[in-house]
Amino acid sequence: MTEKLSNAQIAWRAAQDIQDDSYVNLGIGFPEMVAKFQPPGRQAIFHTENGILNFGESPAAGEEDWDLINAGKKAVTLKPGAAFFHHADSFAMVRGGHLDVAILGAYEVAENGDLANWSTGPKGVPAVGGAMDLVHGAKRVAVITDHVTKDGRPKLVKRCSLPLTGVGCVTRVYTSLAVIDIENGRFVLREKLAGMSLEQLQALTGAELLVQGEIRDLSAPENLQ
Amino acid sequence: MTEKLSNAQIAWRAAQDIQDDSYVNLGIGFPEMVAKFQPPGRQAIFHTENGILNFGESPAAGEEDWDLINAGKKAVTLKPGAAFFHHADSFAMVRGGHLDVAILGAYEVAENGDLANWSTGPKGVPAVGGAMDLVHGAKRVAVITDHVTKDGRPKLVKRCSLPLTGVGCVTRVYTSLAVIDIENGRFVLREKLAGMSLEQLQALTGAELLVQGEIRDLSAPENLQ
Amino acid sequence: MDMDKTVADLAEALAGIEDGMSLMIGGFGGSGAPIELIHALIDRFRSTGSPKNLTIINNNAGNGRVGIAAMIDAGMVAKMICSFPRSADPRAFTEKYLAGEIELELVPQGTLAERIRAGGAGIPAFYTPTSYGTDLAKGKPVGEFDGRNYVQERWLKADVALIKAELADRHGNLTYRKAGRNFSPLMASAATLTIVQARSVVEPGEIDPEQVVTPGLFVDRIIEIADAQQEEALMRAGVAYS
Amino acid sequence: MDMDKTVADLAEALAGIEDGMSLMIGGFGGSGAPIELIHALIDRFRSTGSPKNLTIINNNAGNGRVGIAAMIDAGMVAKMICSFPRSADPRAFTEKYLAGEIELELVPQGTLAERIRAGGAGIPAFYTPTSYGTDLAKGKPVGEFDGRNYVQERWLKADVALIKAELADRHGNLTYRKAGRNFSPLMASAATLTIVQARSVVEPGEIDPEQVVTPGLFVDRIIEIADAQQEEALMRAGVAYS
Repeated sequence: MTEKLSNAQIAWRAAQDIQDDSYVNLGIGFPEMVAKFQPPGRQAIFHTENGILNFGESPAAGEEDWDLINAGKKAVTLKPGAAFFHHADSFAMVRGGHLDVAILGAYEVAENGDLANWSTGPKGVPAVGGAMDLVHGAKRVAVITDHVTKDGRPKLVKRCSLPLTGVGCVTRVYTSLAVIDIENGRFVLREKLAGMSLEQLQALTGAELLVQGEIRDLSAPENLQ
Repeated sequence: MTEKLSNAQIAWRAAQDIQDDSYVNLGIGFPEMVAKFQPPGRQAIFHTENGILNFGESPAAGEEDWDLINAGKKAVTLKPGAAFFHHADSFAMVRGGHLDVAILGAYEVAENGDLANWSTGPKGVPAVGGAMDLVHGAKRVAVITDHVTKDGRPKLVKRCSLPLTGVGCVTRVYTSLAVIDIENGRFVLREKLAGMSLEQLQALTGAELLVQGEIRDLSAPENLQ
Repeated sequence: MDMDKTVADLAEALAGIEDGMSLMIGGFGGSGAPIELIHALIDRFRSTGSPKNLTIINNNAGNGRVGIAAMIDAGMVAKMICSFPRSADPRAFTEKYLAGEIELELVPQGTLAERIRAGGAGIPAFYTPTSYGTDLAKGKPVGEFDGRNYVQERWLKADVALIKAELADRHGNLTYRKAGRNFSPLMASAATLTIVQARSVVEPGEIDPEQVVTPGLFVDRIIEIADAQQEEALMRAGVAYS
Repeated sequence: MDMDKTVADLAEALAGIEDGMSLMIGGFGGSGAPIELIHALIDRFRSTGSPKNLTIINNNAGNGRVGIAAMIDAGMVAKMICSFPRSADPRAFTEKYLAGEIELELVPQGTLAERIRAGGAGIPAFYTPTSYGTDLAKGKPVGEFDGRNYVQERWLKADVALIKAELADRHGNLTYRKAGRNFSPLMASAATLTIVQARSVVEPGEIDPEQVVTPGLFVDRIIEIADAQQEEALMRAGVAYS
């Protein structure tokens, strides 16, 4: 039994919920990994803020075209049926509710659906990118994250203490320990690691976990790359 | 000497003020005639609301392509360097101040620059089209019109009595008798027919004509087609 | 499996259009008008009595006795939202309007385009100089910015968009033919269900990604109509779809 | 005579850019960054001391020691308006920012794009859900529409836009290369003076009217730069424009 899911396993779990023919935006960094784990037979079309729909994997080293990058400035390739468009059209897709799901990282997620993922406070250079746009508009906004911070504090909290990215925007959180929905301002536990008790999980969570019906086992394949 | 300018002559006179390399929108109907009288050596690029820049003359009868029309729904042709775009982009050009001049027809023009050219009152079916957009945005909004109505009443008035198209938007009026600028809420006479006295012109005008400096003779070639 | 938004026939393309819905219909005059989709919807109304009480959003209000004019003639339309309900032959709308049998919301053309664009782009309201100080601004909020006055306008969305495209790939990426583009890319983005008739349906990858005008995520259903009719030509030929 | 917006050299292309002006610079990271225009402007600053105290509008705030980063290093930039002033090598901006020598207006990326589009489209203000309830909405008017809260944002215009295009015809009709398009069509519409470097300048008519991305009326000057440098490649090669 795993003590906790790896990042790859969290990404894998999130990928299982992306339906066939979905339009998806993956936040830069960790969420980009979700694209690798689309279930066989399903096709999602990925959107990137800088104006591409239906981009694919990274090219081989040395094959990069630096006019063909994603929002994280990484070189990508195109799949058949891709389209280019300018930034206003790109965010019309985001803000206008045309994406089925956006999957983002988080510093904190609150039980009321508030998300903090752009700023750790007043120090340093602030940078927001497209995060504040993505949390509004996508039909479903999900977060993937470690369940706790590196120093063990809960990332799922009653109210965010860090600067907000968006208010009441997150509907599902995939963590290293659990899958949790946000409904009516509460965390509702859907899945947890089989080897972990509800009490153990609650102790690592900053707000009450509601139990409604069955709690399924959270599992993911080992040795994901 | 002409008693008054014909429509073709009014259009010709207006065309003389369109500078080389201008971007121009001509209202549907009478103003479309202005395009025929561009001075030799000058090139204006014509914009039509339904998404064409740099369209040209009508095709020969039988050669019409009904996907290639202007805002008046007349078949047009393309010149080299034309572009198609959608309606929001087309009116971004209009509203955003990217046209050098718009030339429109009028029911009434007031000395404060108000224009009435879309509705003759509450009877019948109202229709506005792009007129209310065109009067805002173009760097210069000019009107071409007979100086008086068919029954002899002034079309240049103190205040419009018909429903307005736009407030304070017109800066120059080319009529069958005169060329008049609108400056600081007043009609300023620039040109008039040589055979007409100031008093005669004033009697046909619904607000005071200011005289500042020279009044040139208004003339246009005979036999314009 | 690979995404495929094509449908088998016009009936399947139009499934789910119900009484009382709002329909954006692409086209400016006859340029870009999806005649086959419109006429198939009229066929459905004639055989089933539905859909009726429709709100139609288009720049115009029909011409002659075909297309939107034929919908009005058939009695399917409760309200028109348009900028210019006149045409070479505007009888269908004019008769119903003067008889008080059809409602009209008159919107300046650029404001109509921008409201639809705003609907697609998630912008609930914006300010425009257009119509300030006129009868068409009555009752609307105004705002002053940098010393100039503007009218606040709201987004416009619809239940359905009917669109005519030139090429469509199976993912729904579209190109248009000449000035037939007009309102269609905006409408495709502002409707819950976007239905496209395309002259030719091609494989994904056959449209250069740089030449896509409407990206596929705005499109729900595609039907190939290779030899589409042209409204203007029908009107000039005196055709009545009745 | 036939319209011709091409200019003879970079100096002529950049004429009239003065101290204190606002410059929109196309590009997202290195994709679409007009490096030759930027570097020529740096050359002018080095030889004449002008232009300085510039406000630069771009998604980012430079990378490495080339392009916008080199402008910042040179001391030409008083303020950045951007969404993401971080990059693989953000030293140029970071050092000046932490030293209090450069101002930052941080704008969410979609709001930045929409504000620029609004500037070009004559829309002085609009409402967006983006940033509602966050620190970036502080001090901005809010509005409620259909029960949801939105932030009012203002248009963004600039004195000058520097744009990198793929093809340009002499009238200024443009295409872009792949994702190099990004903010450039918006910026071209929102600046008083739009200056374009194009890989290739062609005759009017050589770009299919249906494939024009930026129509020529948004463009003022064009210069052909056949072998343009790529910011990302320069940065990775460790090039410093100094």
